[in-house]
Amino acid sequence: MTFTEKQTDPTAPMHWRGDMQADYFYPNGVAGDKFFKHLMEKDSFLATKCKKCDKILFPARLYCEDCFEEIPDEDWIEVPAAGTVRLFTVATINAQGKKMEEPKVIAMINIDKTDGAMLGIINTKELKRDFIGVNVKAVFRPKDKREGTLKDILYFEVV
Amino acid sequence: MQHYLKKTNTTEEQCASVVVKNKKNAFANPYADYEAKITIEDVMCSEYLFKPMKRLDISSNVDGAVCFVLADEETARNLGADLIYLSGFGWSSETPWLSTRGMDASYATKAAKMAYKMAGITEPRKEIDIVEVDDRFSYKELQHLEAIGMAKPGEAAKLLEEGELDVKGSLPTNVSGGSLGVGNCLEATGLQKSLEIVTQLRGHAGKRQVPNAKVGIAQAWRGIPSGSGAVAIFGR
Amino acid sequence: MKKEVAVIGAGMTLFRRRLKETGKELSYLAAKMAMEEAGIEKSDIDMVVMGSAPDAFDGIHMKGENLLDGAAGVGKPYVRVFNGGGTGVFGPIAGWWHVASGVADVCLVVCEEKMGSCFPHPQTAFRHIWDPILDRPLNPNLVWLFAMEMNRYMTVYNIKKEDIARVAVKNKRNAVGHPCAQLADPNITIEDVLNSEMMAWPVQRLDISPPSDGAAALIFCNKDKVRQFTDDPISVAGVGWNIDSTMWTNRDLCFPRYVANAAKMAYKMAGITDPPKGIDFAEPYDPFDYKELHHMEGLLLCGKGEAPILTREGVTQRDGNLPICPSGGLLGVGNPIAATMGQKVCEVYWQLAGKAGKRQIPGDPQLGVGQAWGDIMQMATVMALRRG
Amino acid sequence: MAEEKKYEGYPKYAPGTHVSTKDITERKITYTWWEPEVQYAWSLGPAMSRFLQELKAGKIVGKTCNKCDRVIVPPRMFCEYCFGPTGEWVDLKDTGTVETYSISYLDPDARRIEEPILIGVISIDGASPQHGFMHYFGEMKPEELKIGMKVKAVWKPENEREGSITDIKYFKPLKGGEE
Repeated sequence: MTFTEKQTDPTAPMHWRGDMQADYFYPNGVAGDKFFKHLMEKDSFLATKCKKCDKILFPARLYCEDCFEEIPDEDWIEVPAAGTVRLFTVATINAQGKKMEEPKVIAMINIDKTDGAMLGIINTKELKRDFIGVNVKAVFRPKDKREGTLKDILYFEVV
Repeated sequence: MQHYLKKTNTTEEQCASVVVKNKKNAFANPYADYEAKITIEDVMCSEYLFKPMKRLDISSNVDGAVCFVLADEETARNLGADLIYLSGFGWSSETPWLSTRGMDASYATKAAKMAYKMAGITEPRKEIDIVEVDDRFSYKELQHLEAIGMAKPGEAAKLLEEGELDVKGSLPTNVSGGSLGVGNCLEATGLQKSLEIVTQLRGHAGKRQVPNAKVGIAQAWRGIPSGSGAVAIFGR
Repeated sequence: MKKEVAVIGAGMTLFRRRLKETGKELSYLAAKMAMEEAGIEKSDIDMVVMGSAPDAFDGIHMKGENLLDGAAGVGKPYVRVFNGGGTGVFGPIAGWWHVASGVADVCLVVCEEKMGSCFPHPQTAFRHIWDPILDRPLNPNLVWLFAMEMNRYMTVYNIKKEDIARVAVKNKRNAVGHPCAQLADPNITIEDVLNSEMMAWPVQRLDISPPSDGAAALIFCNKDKVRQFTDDPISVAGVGWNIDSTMWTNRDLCFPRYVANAAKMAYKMAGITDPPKGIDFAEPYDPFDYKELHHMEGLLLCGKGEAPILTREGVTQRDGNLPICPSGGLLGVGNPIAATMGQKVCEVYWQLAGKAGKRQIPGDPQLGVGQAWGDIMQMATVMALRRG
Repeated sequence: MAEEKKYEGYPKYAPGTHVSTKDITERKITYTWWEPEVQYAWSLGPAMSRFLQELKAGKIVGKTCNKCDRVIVPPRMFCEYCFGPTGEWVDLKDTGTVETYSISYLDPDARRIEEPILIGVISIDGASPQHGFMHYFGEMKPEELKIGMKVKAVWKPENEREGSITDIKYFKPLKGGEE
């Protein structure tokens, strides 16, 4: 079956425009709540140890995704808010696809003393540098301004 | 991309030649929307969006729909269909946590393993005549060829340079033009690739026909939020 | 060639307006409970199905992927299915076909929903279900749709509101025995329902199930291999699904013919020729009280317009001849869209296995039917389970 | 989870932690807030494009399916029942019958409103039975609205129409003898 009728009137409407309006509230979760409450007080991270898989999971979680065992309270550990760059990219466009005024260095950072990593922005002017293997540490908002979200980490800086 | 380039010693130029090949292949595909005659230099000179990824390493979006009708063998015969068998399929997902995920396309390896087992394929490189792998980004074509066992780790770029991935090569890959040439039809990509295999196996591919294609493999991928991949093997 | 399929475990979380757990964590809690009942570990699971309704509720694009680690999907063949409210039974149907086709021996099905994420109200997400060109410019609220269907049903079959309110009373009272229930009420009366706040005539506050967060899980197993888990298996007797035209203003809303089509498909597979006789109890989808009646008729458990009479005569009570929604349904336990698998299929399993505790139907039931319904009044999904 | 209360029967426990409005306003739990911004341009396709264009001209049009012998409104390019292409365009009347209705005290975000909205499905005269669309009712009291009553479209003035379903303001009762 094909549509034999074609629109030939150039003034006929082609599209209907609209948006999707809704705001979202995401509780950080049982593990996330503990992780972010810690972050509001301290300049370090929490991770969880899975004894069965012999792995330190970062960020901290309620369960191990590999063996599916629940993590008991005593296996929560504090780790430094620092790590090593595993991979990075220099982004020149933003989430909307628009050109950014200043390119940003976005890195996948292996967090020290864990088997996990996180994404972070590296605060730097050195856009041509190879950051792989470079040590970085997190820079936080002042403690009284923290809200318990990822935005409490302002950026990472080279140590 | 950075991980793949480092790990396999593949260069940005080699990724660029994937783009050149696929956009050229697309000239022979009437459904393709992004056919172009370009050079490696054109790709290398396009602006960096996310270093090392350049504008032309990324496939552009396209609208489209693909439809398949499946039937059991007897029904299909009665309908007088030109029989193409779905002889194996597989799919697999990795973790959605960026913090713990791997970067070696293990989703594709696992999916292919499941599909090969079902199809009874033990030596994919020898038994499969034509390949359509996901190429939404240029390096992905090379990475996926290796992940599904059609090339050894780090070997794909060499095969590409030797012309083996061309229509007339020993491992014709993304003859349709792939996502880089046809356009990235998002969730319809897997069917676009499957359609190309079926068209080729039926000998209906016209100017881009791969001679004597009897077994073909289609692979699709999605990277966010989890790395997930699916593989389908078709045979005459 | 088709394999027989059995259920070996089920689980569900608390259902509440808002839960602190993330969607992943809820999925984990439900999946873990089902795995505990079955006595299996993650490595015993071959494949995983996730059922979760449209992304707009959780507000996470491609949320099926986001949830997969909580559903034991890491490194496994994993697929998400959804058809709106129909997902609560469609998830299990997908689980069934993974095993029935022979590609998996053990398949875990997890269904999750977090409606508390959407602000100011889950209705805000629901407005995006309407056709953007024809309906959305009129600024519709989803309740309108059900109000209009309810009105049509009441008018065509001359049904009184109090006969519909009886369903809400029954289900909220049934839910008293359910540990996960959000709106159980042992003392609710018909007057309470009829006097509750008017939302969109004829729908009042207590005619509607509450939006909820929650998750549920089920584990299916190839029946040839079920003996290592149980000597008294519960098997899938039949499955059916059907969808009607999206153009809902082009059909009569008084009878859900798509439910009847889905039911006939499932009954044929199950060898049920005379529906009310071959079926001991049912869990029809009850997001609104009239929907239970509508769906009983669609499931061919009675004639058109007769469901309110059966309800009035007490036939559908837990100790009646044809218990309907013994779990407490969506009206009593809560309505986390896809996760209503907990009432619609997990409950049928627990009842047949004699494990329903305070909610147990007397008389050793042998066959039960779960049904869900979704999209714009067009999708029906049905699963029948039986002992043995 | 260990601290959960055990029940006889299944489910054996009910894991999950309820969050109250107070927990949120007093920030007893941490959470992340997100306001997505997305814009869409939905393709109309030939059938809906013409339908909207005709509404702008003050006319309701439908399309036939000759195989199923029906006159369809809203019009579409294919018949979803026989899956064949639809046939000729048909001018319909701007009158119809109330198929069903509701009186709504809720706005789209489920907030309460004082003046109820009268809403329903109208089968359009000239189309097959039960073929129509959703719209508002006006110039009547809520208690006057009945299933089966005849209604007529009230159009926006020509210069305010923009090719939208809202070019019809609402449907009003059709008085005897009126066309």
